[in-house]
Amino acid sequence: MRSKFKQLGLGLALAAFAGVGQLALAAGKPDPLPIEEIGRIESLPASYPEDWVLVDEAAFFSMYGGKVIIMDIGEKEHPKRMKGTMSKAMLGSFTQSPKRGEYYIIESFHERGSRGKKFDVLVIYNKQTLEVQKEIMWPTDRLQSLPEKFSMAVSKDERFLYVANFNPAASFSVVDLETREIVDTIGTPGCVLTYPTGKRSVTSICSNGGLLTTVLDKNGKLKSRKRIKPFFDTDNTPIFERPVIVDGKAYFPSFKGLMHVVDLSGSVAKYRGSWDMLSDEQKAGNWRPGGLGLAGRDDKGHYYVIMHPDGAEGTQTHGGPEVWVYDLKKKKRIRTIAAPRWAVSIGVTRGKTPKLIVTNGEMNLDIFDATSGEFIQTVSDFGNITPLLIHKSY
Amino acid sequence: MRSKFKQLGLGLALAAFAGVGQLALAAGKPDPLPIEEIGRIESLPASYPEDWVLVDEAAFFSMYGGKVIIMDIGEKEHPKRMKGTMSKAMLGSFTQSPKRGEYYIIESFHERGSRGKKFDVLVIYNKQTLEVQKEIMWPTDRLQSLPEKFSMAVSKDERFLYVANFNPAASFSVVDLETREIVDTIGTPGCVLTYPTGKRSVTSICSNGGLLTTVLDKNGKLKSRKRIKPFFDTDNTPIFERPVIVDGKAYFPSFKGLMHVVDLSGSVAKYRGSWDMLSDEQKAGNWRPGGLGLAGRDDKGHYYVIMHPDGAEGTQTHGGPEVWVYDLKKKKRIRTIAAPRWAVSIGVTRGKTPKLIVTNGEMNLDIFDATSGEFIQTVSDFGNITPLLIHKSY
Amino acid sequence: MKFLDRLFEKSARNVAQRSSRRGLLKGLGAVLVGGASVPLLPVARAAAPAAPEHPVEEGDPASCDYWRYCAVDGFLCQCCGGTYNSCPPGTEMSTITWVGTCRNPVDGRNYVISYNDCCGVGQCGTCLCQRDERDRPLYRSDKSNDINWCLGSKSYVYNCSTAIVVGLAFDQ
Amino acid sequence: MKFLDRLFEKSARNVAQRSSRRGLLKGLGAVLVGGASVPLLPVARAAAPAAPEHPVEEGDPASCDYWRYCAVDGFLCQCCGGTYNSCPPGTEMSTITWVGTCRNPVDGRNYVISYNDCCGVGQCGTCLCQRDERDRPLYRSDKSNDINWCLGSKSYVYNCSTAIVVGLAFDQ
Repeated sequence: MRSKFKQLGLGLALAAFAGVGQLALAAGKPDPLPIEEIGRIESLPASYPEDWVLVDEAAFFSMYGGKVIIMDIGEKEHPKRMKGTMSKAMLGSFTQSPKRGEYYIIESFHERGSRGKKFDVLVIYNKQTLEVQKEIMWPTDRLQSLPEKFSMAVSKDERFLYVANFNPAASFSVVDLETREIVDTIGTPGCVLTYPTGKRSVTSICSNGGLLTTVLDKNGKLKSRKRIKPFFDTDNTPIFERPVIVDGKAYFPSFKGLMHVVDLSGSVAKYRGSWDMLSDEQKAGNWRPGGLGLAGRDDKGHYYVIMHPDGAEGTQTHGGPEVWVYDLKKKKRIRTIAAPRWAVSIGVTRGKTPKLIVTNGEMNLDIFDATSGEFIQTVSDFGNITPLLIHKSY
Repeated sequence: MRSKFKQLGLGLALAAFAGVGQLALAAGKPDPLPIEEIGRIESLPASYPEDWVLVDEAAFFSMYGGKVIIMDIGEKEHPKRMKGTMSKAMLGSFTQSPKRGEYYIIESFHERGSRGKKFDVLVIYNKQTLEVQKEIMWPTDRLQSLPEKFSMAVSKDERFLYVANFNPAASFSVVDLETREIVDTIGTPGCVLTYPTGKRSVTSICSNGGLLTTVLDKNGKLKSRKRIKPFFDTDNTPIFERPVIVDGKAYFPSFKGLMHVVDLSGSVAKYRGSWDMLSDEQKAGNWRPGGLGLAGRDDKGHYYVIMHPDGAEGTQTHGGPEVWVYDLKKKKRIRTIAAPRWAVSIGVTRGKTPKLIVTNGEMNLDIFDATSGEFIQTVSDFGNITPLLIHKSY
Repeated sequence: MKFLDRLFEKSARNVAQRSSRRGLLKGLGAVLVGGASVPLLPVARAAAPAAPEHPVEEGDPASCDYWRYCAVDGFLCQCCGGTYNSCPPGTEMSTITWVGTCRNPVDGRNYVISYNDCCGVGQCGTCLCQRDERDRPLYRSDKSNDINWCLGSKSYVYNCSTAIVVGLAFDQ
Repeated sequence: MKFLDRLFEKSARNVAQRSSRRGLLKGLGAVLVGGASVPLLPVARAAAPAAPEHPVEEGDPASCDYWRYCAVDGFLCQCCGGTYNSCPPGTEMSTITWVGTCRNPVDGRNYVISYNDCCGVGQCGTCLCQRDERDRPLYRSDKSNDINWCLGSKSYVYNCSTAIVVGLAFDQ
C-alpha cells in the first residue's frame, strides 16, 4: 500500500515542479527556490566544544520519557542550544567513553509500557551520529534509582564498562567494549555502585560504612575481592555516595561536612583519612553540603559543592543557596558562588574557562563563570522537567 | 533471592511487633497503633457519580506517558479529586461501554521505547478495578492522531467496538465485545473515523466532502457499503470532524458556523441539511467555532461549542473565549458562558445539574455550572500537561 | 527547601518540614520486606480491637507534614486515588520497600513506617512530598528512597507512595 | 490564540500569526509523499545553480512566523538540533507527510511545503509552533497535521517538524 502512495506522490511532485521554469520566465522574477533534499540528518563533531554538556533529564513526572539532552550552555540564542537527544527510559543511567567516542545508556522497559515482562537494555551510541550501535539485553536487574553518576563507569583504559545491578541483591556486570559482550556479573554483597579503581578494579560502598574493591583480571573477570574497613557510621555520620575523583582520589563529603578521602589509584581502594570542610563559625550556622548531583570539579582539580545553612536531618537532599569551591590540596575553601535561584545539582565544564552549571529550584539551568562566579545566563525551555545530573562533554 | 529477603523481613517485623504490648503497658498510654494490612488496593463504584469525568491526557510533551485520569471535578478538596488512572501510550484512544462497565484503550508501543518493532494493542479495562481484562494485539496500524472521540465507538447495543485504522490506507476493525475477538477489518477508502450508526452500521467522513456508511451483519462482518454524496467542500467550506450526537442526529459545524445535520439513526447515514449558527452581526465579527474537543452536549440535548471572534484561516484549532449553548430543535443560541482563561476543549457532565468542563489556555480545567454559567472552580495539578479531551462518566 | 516541590508553579502545596528523629530502627538487614506478610496481620488485628483505649493519630494524610511521611520522597497516594495506606485502583503495592521511623505526636511513640510504593500505570504527578528524614544513600538500601522500590513488583513503574505502620521502633 | 503555546510559562516564544492563504494546492491525492524522491532531486538541483538570479528568502527559521511554517503544528526542528529542513542527530525523517502552501514574501510566490516530521528519541519539547493555515481535519489527510506522520517510519515517535520546499503551487 505504501509504495503505491509513494509512486503517486512522486508523479505529482514532478508535475508540480514542471511548472516552475515557465512561471519564472513569465514573471521576470528571480528563479524560484529550488526543490530541497528530503531526508537530511544532522551530525555532531567528534570532539565537542567545551561549553557543551549532557543533561540527564530524569523525567520524574513521566519516567518513560527520560532522556539525555546535549546542550551548548554557552550559546546565547535559545534555538541554537540543543544539539541532540538520546532516550533514557525509566530512570536510565548514562556514561561515556571519550576515547571510543561512545555513549552508554542502560534503560528499562516493560513489553507494554507499564505492563508485561520487564527487561533492561544496555545501548551503545555513536557520539557523532547519536545512532544506536548495539543493544545488549541485560541478564539481571540494573540498579534503578534517581540518577547516579557511578551506577556506571568505564575502566581507566576505556576497555571495560561497569554497570551496577540491584534486585535487591547487589552486583555489577562487566562489558568488554571491544567485543561488546558481557564478560562477568560479580556479586557485591551489601555494597553498591561502581567507582573505577586503578587499572581494572571496581570499588563499591557498603552498608557497614566500609568499601569493597573487586579486582578484575585482564579479561574483565573476577580475580579477587578486598573489603576496606568501615570509616563512617551509616546511621549517625553518613556520607554522600557521590564522590568527585581528582588525581586518583575520591572525595566523599559527609552530611555534616567532613571530607573523607579514598585513594582509588591502586588496584585496591585505600582510606586516606578526612578533613573538616567547615570553620567553627560555619558549623555554628549548620552549613552543610547537600543536593542531588551535589558536587563537581574543574580541570584545575578544584572541587565544587552545593552548601546550605541551617542543616538538619532530612535537608541533605534538598540543595542549597551557595556553591563553595575548595582547593583540595590546601583543604581550603577558595571562593563561594551564590546561586540565587537555588541549586539542586551542579556540573562544571572542562577547559581553561570552565562554566558552572546549576540545576536551580525551578529545574532550569543557571550558568556561571566558574572562575569569577559571574552569572552568565539561565538556560530553560529545552524539554527540561527534572534535569537532575549534568555531565561534562568530551 | 527475593523469597529469602521476604522471610527475613517477616521475622524482623514480627520481632518488632512483639515489643508493642509491653511498651504500652509500661507507659500507661493508650495501646499503640495496630500494624496495618499491606497490599490494599482501592476500587471504584459500578456507577460513577455524575461529577466524575475521564480526562484524556495526551501528554504531548512525552507521549509515552499518555493517560486517562478519572477525576471528580465537583470535589472542592484537591486530594480527593483524582480517582484513578489508566495508561494510554503514544496518543492512545479511549472509549467506554456503560452497560458492560468496561473501558477500551488502543495504544502503541515500540519494543524498546522509540526503537524496535512497533505494535498496537487494544486493552479492555474493568471500570471498577481499572484492571486489564484482556489485551488484543492489533493486526494493523490504528489511527494515531491528536485525541479524537470517534476514532473508536461502541455499537448501540454495546455488542461491538469499532476502531479506526490508518496506515495511510483507512479502515476500521470490529471487535466482538462478547468473545473479545476481532471479527473483521473493513477498508474505508478515502474516509476516516467511526461514527456509530443505526444498530450495526459505521459512518466515516470522506476526503470528497461526503460520507461512507459501512453496514455490518449481525456478526459484525461487512454486509454492504453506501456512499453519501458530498455536502461540503473540504478546501473551501470545511467542517469539523467532531460531531455531537443528539437523538440519533450528528451535528457537524463548519469552520465558519454553518451547522450540518446528519441522521445516524437508520442503517445508513442521511444528510439532513444545514442551518446557520450565526446572526449577521456575529458574522460581521467573524465569530466562529473552534478548538480541539470543541463541542459537547447535556442530557437535555443542548449543544455546547467553543466560539471565537476574529476568525481567520488557521484559527479553527485555537479555541476561544466563550462557550455558546444552542437549543438544537429551535436552532437557536440560548446562552453564552464566558471562559475567561480561554477554552481549547470542553466536556459536559450528565444528569440534571450538568457541569461544563473547559480545558483552559494553561491546560487546567475550569469548571462551570452548565445551566447558570457560574464559575465553580479551577481543577489543576493532577498530572495534567495537555488534557485535550473530556469524557463523561457513567 | 525541597527541590521537586518547586518544579511547577501550578503546585500550591506548601510542604512543611518536621523533625522526627527520635526512635531509630536498628538491626534490620539490607531490606525490610513490607508485603505479603499475611501471617503477621492476624496478630496485629487481634491486638487492636481488644485494647481498652483506642489507638489514635491526627493530622491530614494529604499533607506532606503528616506524621507518617517523615522519610517519604514521592507522590502521596492519598491524592492519587489511594489513601495513606492503600493503592489507587489498577496499581499493585510493592512487596519490598524502605522504612522510616516517625513519631506519632498523639501518643509520642516512634513507629516503623513502611513506604510501600504503588506500582503500575505511570507517575501520579501530584502531592509530591520530599521529607527525607533519616533517609540514607543507596548503600543503606533499607533506608533509601532514591531506589525505585517497584523493583520486584509485576510493574516496575512507580505511581505513588503509601506510609504504613508496620511496628513500633525498638529503641524507644 | 494557540493553546499549546500557553502551556508553559517557561516558554517566552511569542508566536505571531500570519495569513498566507493565497496559492492553494489542488489535485493531490490522499497523501503527498515527501521522501525517497531521489529521481526528483537532480532536476531541482540542476535548475537552481543555472538560474541567472539567485532565489531568495528571508526571516528567522527559529521563529514560528517564518514563512514556511504557515501550516505547521509541532516543535520546530530548528531548535532541536536540526534545521528547518534537516533532522536532529539520531532521528530519521518521515517519508510520508502533510503539506501546506505558503507564500514566500520575498518573491511573492506560493510554494508547496512538505512538513516532514523527524522521528525517534522522544518529543523535542521546545519551539512549539501551531499555525494551522489551511490545515484540514483528518478527512483530508494530505493537509492534516493532527495525524502522527511518523507513521511509516522505523520509529513512530514524533520528535520535531521540518518545512521543506517541494515545489511551486499550481494555481498561482
